[in-house]
Amino acid sequence: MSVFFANLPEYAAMILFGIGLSNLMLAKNLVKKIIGLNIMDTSVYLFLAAKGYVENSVAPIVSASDLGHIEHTLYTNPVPAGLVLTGIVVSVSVTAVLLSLIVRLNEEFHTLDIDEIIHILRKRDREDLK
Amino acid sequence: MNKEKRDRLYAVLCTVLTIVFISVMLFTVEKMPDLGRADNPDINEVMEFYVEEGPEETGALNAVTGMILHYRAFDTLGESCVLFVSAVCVFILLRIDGEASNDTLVAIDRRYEPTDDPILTQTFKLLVPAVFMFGIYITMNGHLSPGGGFSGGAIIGAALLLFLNAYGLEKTERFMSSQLYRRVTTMALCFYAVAKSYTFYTGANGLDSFEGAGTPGNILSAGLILPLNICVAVVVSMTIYSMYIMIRKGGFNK
Amino acid sequence: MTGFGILIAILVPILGGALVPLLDFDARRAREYYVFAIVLATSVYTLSLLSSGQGSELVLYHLTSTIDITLRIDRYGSIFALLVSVLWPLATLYAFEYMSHLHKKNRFFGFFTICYGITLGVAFAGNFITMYLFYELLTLATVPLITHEGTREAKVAGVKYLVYSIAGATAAFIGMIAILTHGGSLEFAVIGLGDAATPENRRLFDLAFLFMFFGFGVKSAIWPLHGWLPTAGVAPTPVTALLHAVAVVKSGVFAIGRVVYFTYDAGYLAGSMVQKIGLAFSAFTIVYGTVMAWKEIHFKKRLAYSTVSNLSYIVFAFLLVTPSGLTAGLLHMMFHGLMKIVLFFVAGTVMHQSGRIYVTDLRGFGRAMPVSFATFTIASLALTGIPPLCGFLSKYAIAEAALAQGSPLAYAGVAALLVSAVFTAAYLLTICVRAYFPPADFEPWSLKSVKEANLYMTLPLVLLTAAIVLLGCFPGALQAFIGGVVPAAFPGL
Amino acid sequence: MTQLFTLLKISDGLAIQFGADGLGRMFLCLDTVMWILVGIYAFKYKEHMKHTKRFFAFYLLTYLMLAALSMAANYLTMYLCFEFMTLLSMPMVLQDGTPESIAAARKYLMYSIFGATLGLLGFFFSAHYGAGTVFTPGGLLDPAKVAGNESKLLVVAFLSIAGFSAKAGMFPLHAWLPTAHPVAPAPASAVLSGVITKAGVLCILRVMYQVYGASFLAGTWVQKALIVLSLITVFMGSMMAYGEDLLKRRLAYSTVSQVSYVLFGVFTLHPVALLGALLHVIYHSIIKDGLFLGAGAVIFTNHKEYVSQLHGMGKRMPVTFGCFTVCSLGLIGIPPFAGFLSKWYLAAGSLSEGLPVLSWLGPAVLLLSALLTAGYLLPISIHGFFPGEGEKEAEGKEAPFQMLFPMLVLALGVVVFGVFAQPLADALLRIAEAMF
Amino acid sequence: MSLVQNVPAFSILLLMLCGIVCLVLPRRAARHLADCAIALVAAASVALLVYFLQGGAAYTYSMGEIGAPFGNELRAGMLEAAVATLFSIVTLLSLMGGRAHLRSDIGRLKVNLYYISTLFLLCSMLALVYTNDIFTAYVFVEINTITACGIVMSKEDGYTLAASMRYFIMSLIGSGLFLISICILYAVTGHLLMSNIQEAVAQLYAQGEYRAPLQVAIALMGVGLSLKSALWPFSSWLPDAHSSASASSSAMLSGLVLKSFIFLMIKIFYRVIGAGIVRTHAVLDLLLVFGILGMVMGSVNALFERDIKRLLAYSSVGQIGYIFCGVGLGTPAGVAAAMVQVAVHATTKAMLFCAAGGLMDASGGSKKFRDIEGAGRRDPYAGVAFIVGTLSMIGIPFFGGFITKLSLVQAAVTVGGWRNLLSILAIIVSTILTAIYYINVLAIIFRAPETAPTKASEKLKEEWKKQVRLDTEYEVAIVLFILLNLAIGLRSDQLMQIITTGLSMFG
Repeated sequence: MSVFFANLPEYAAMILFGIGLSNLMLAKNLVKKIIGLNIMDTSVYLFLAAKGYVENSVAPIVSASDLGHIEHTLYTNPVPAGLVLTGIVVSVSVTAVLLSLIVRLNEEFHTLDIDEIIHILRKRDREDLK
Repeated sequence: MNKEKRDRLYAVLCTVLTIVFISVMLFTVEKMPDLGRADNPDINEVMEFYVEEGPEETGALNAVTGMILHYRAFDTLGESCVLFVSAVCVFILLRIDGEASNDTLVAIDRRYEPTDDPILTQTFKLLVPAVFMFGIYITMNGHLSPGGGFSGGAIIGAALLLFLNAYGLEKTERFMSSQLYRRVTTMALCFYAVAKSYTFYTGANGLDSFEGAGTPGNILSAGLILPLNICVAVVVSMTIYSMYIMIRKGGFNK
Repeated sequence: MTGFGILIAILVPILGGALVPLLDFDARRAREYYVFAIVLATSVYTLSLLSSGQGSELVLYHLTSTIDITLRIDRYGSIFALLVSVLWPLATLYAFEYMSHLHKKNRFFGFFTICYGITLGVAFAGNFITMYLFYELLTLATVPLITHEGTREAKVAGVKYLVYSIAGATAAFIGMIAILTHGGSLEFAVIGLGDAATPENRRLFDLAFLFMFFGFGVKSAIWPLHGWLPTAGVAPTPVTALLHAVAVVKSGVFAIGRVVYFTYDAGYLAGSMVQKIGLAFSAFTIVYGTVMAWKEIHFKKRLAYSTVSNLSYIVFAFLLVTPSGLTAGLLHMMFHGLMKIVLFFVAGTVMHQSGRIYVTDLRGFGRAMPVSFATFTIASLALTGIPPLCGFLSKYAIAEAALAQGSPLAYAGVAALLVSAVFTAAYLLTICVRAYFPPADFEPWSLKSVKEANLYMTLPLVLLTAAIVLLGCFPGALQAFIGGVVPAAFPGL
Repeated sequence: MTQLFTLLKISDGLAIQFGADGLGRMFLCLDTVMWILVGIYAFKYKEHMKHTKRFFAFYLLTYLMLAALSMAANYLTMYLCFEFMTLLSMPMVLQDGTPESIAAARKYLMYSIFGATLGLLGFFFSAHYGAGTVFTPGGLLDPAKVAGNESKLLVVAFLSIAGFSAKAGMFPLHAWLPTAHPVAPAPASAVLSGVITKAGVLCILRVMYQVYGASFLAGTWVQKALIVLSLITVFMGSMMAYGEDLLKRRLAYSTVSQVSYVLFGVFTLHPVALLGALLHVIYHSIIKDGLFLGAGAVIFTNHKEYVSQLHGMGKRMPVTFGCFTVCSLGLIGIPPFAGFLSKWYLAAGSLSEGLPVLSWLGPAVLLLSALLTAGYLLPISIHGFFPGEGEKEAEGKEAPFQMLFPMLVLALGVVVFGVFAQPLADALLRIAEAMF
Repeated sequence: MSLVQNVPAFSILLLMLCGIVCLVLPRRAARHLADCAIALVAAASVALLVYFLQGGAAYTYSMGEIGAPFGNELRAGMLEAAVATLFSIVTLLSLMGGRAHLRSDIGRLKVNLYYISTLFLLCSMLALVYTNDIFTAYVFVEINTITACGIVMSKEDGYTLAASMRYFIMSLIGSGLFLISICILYAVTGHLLMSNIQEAVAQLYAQGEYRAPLQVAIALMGVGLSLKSALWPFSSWLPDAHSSASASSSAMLSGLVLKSFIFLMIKIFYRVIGAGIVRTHAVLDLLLVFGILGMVMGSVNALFERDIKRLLAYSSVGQIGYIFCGVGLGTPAGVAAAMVQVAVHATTKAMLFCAAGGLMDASGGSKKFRDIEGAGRRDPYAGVAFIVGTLSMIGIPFFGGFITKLSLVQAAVTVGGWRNLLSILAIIVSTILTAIYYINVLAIIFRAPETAPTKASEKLKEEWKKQVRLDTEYEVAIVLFILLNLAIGLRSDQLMQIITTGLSMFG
């Protein structure tokens, strides 16, 4: 049981990831899908942040006076932080593109349901063939 | 199989899949290194190097900034490019093509939200200068304290949006034209790319570079990190603004 | 003569054929002169090559370090080339008349001539990959000929043919590569497996043999892979006759011969399980084909099933892996080509002159089309195996080879041969009987409009029938020619 | 055979060769005589037929093939002639063009070709195991090659003999005979029954005595099986004939039975029995031709086909019925008519051959069959001449002379060969002894 | 360090820079800049390839003065150089081949944006090819996804938008799994550079530590990347996306984008995890099975398709299956076969998509079978391209497809057990199906219009009669594509040598 509590944030991250994933797959509404996607991304940040954490340590911003004799055990791992940063930027960009895409889809099909959109397209195809 | 049944089957399958996925991942996590232990595999020479040698070598007290803009600058260049291409994609999607007159642009402005709320407008007017200042500070001090180009740029972008909403399109677009956006973004990214190309080239070929660490702790220190932070901030803020304007009305003023 | 001569023989018809649709002849006369000139020139040139260029070789291209595209004239290939180059001009002549009522003639003759070149390519291929190349091309070039009529039935037949052939070629290809990968050689000039045939590799090589046997067995219509052949009969008769009775199916048989004698050798195959499997399948196909032919009443399909059966004679003979088996198979390959093309031509002539396609509709045709049915009867007797026509000779040779080999399956093959002979008589001679001895209630005026075909069609028939009789009586030269293949296939002897 | 005429040499071991030995000469003579007599008859009978040119063309071609078959000097030639004889005689069967005749022709063709194919099997083996190809008394097998393969060869010998026996109408390949003979025109039936069935006998003689050799087969299961088959056929043919009403079919069944007498003699592998067989070949040809011509005459002039229609016909056609009666007596084997002597030799040969059971069973069956023969033939004559009280007598007239002449000649032959049989028997004995 | 070794970094940076600059350039200039940049990159990649062919060893290129394990790194070997050459050449030819369509499909103001997307797309693919840092890979994977959607979306109609949406969602699930997997790997090894991870993984495996997380990471990596590279059954978005996009976009997407992910996967399996470990992992079997299913199912779907571009897209699903089959076999020969197929399919499918564009031009813009009857006669370049494509797909010697089949079969017959038979059967079945539908296409596009009963509308028939204006660029592109295909078929020894040497440089 100790192990379980020790990795609690990771567990939370994984469950969140699952929730996001199922949302992405199951939600009909595209906006909800994107929310699911964001939950997924966020869970990864949580996971990464938890991985970067070291007990009894602070963010890796050193003071100028310490230069030359920095003890790395005092600080958390900067690498996951950098990764989280990148992840956030990517997720923001993707979200923006997806939202614009949704705007266009809504203009085109007047619906936010991806199944319905596909349905409309198939119908168009069939009419085309007639 | 009719559509409903198929949907239900799909839902059940997805749920099962998710549950399986979560259980596998939980199992995996249990087998992974414990949280926060100092002897975890990721606390290794790399981390040690970034924290202990990094500030001295790069001149950036913030080890994260030093890492992302110096050691892993290529990643960060890629990140900026992600922003750039996502903006390009938003343009592709939303930009109203052809000889759309200003009138059409104004006509479709804010289709989905109320305009000119006085309370909001006034509050924005109050906040804008402070937010701008804050964003610039975060950017400029990115190598010394928490923050950096991305966060600063985001704040500046937010300030731009506030400005737009406080003073209206007409005023804003006097300076925020499509040309400005394009030129500034291009210049910032080009500078970033060219500068980093230079350091990559010198670094990889073992040549001396002009880049110096300076005195750690000063604003003007840490070599290229400060200019790069500024570039990143510019790109981020411009991207945020442009995306907003695209979603809002499908194009800049001519 | 350098090896380039071979290339010329292959390329002239291919390029000349490709030009036919491009030149887009309007006048029948011009097209006929052109096509016949090309075909005849190729035949004459090929025959001269066969007599003077034995052993010449041309390495066309090193495809990979282990795979060359090589053309070579060896005795085994020469036999096939001889058959093809003799039959093609005659079939072309026949086709001129047969196609006179059909559309898209330029396309037809284009592909028809291209097939000539490709078939020669199969004959002159110096190794397996080269043969695979031409083999696949042959499939592709014949598909437009099968679907020529453009009907739904034709399309279905085309697709069926394509499916079977491509599957076969791919399977064979996999077999080849398995051999190549495990140290064998794909060159025909050497004993392919060489030192690679170790006991450890034996299982793999056995499998590879089965892949190749059944792969090439598609074109040679081994049961249960024969299904495409009867349906491909929807093609215009010159195609059915020349390609599906001679060129295409014989290339399958030819390839099996290559596998048996020039990759695996007698030492490997004799007494092996795979030989038994091959013998069993071919013996069964011999019986199956004749029984099906006997049950079939569609004229061309009946002949197609007869082809199924007769091809397995050849395969069976090849699989005996004895010198006499090889020569017997080759002899039947030649003779069956002659006989079957006559039979098909007559079927086509009947279709062309009267539009009848069922054997039951042929009452009294012997009187209406005397030349055609005379040739048909002779060819039927030959195929049934009546001496001294040529079919007897090859059957005799096969039976003797089987007896000499002496294994139980060889005896079963002889039995199959005899059963097949009975059925062959049943399905062919009944046609003759019906044609010559119509029942009493037959009204001759019903055939008033049916005339004997003109010289375009009868001349090839008569020439080929003469060949059937003469080769049956005086096979010495041909047998000597075929016998020349033995030293190459059995270097130990 | 000393003098060989090679028509065509295809390759080593494959040649079309002819030669004249005693056996061949005997068959050739028989064929020729019969052909002439039946031909004369057919000139009249043709008024009854369509396509007469065709009939005579194939009549002559069949003769050609029979002659060639008699002279064939090797297996290949024999097989070739046998096949062509089948093919060329087949048009005579379907002469009438009725559906039955076409079906019968097809049946005839298929049985014969099946038989010939089995014969071909024998050829393959004989070519493979033979020392040469030319028929040699005592067999042409190469003992060196045969050694160790005897059982295989015995099977093949059985199959090829059984194959050729299809032509001779031996059980189980007899069924074409009663179908084909009734539908053919009478001259055709006559030669089919009287002569062409003997071609089968000739082939069997060649295979047994001159390919495998009597010594190779003597005492083997092949011989026993063949004898049993022939005896079954003898008995069965007679029984079937006894129950048959259609006259020509009754005669056809009779042929089935009688040719198997010959085969019994052949299979016995004893010179005396062989002599009997050869004698019976000749006698049966004469007799059966006579019977068929008589039946044909009835059909031709009075259109009666069934035995039951013939009551009192003897009075209307006394010459025909006279000849018929003489032939019947000959076939039954009443001395001094022709059939007696051959049956006598058959029985004698069989008894002295000494096969257990079969050597006495054979003569017993022959005797029984002779009784049956009497049972199915004599009533025709009896009812013909003595229709009995209350029976409705058939109407009709006598046949034309052109038809009566051959019948008379044949009836005369039955008497003459019965009474003055010694020169013939001597000649045939020489032939028979030369076979061993 | 010789100058030519800077090629990897500078081709990526050059493309990036040009992409950025395109934003401010006039349309025509942007187009020329893009063409020149790609051509330059192609030339440079060739130079790099030549460097390796002349005996250069694989090297790492640190991005900045600090190398492993601290900074970003690129790594170049013969295979990378070859793939980069292939990618840049095919991109250039695709742009040329579809230029006429770009004019009509892309809005006036968006031309620059299209070229930006293209440049960044190529840039990201090259980065994926060269990178030695797993996280850099993630970043460029995202660029790749976004730009790929960009070039699809730039032809704005309902189909492309919906297809992009589906592609995005599928792709983002893939990226999510990929990212999680990177996190796990980082957590258990503490490294992001591929070579360092490999060392650490090898050590962990030797010690038996963290076995489960590693296994899960490998599986997630495989699943994530195969989601992105349209392994069946994750390929439902592909036909829509590839068939509705503009010709150049389809060519690039089908020809290259999917391959870059596959290359990344191979790289991760063999460089990050290590061949020995991956071979013991069930993920290869999974890939093999699904690759085989893809080979069959893609072809089956294509069989029933009545739309030329959708047919080509389904064919891509099948052909991707070949690649996965090769990868799934797990032997070096299998991977080599997969790489051959990458090259062959990249050139062939890109050519066919360009040619399909030509067919559409010759048929009034329709891509339905009934409308393109006889189009091969009206546009002989497209016709010849389709003949070459068909021959190649069937596997006639001298053409590229033959080499694929050859190497794949060679790989298949050397592995044991069920893999062997299953893949061989799949090859047979898929070859048959491929032959059928491609020959069907040939029959349609070469049908003589005067004899064939055609269902095309009168309007289209009018269109057919118009003289089709072909542009030189398109013709040149098609001819070069054909030559490329033939070159692969004819010089396969060199290709195989490059691939095998390249793979041996991988470790």
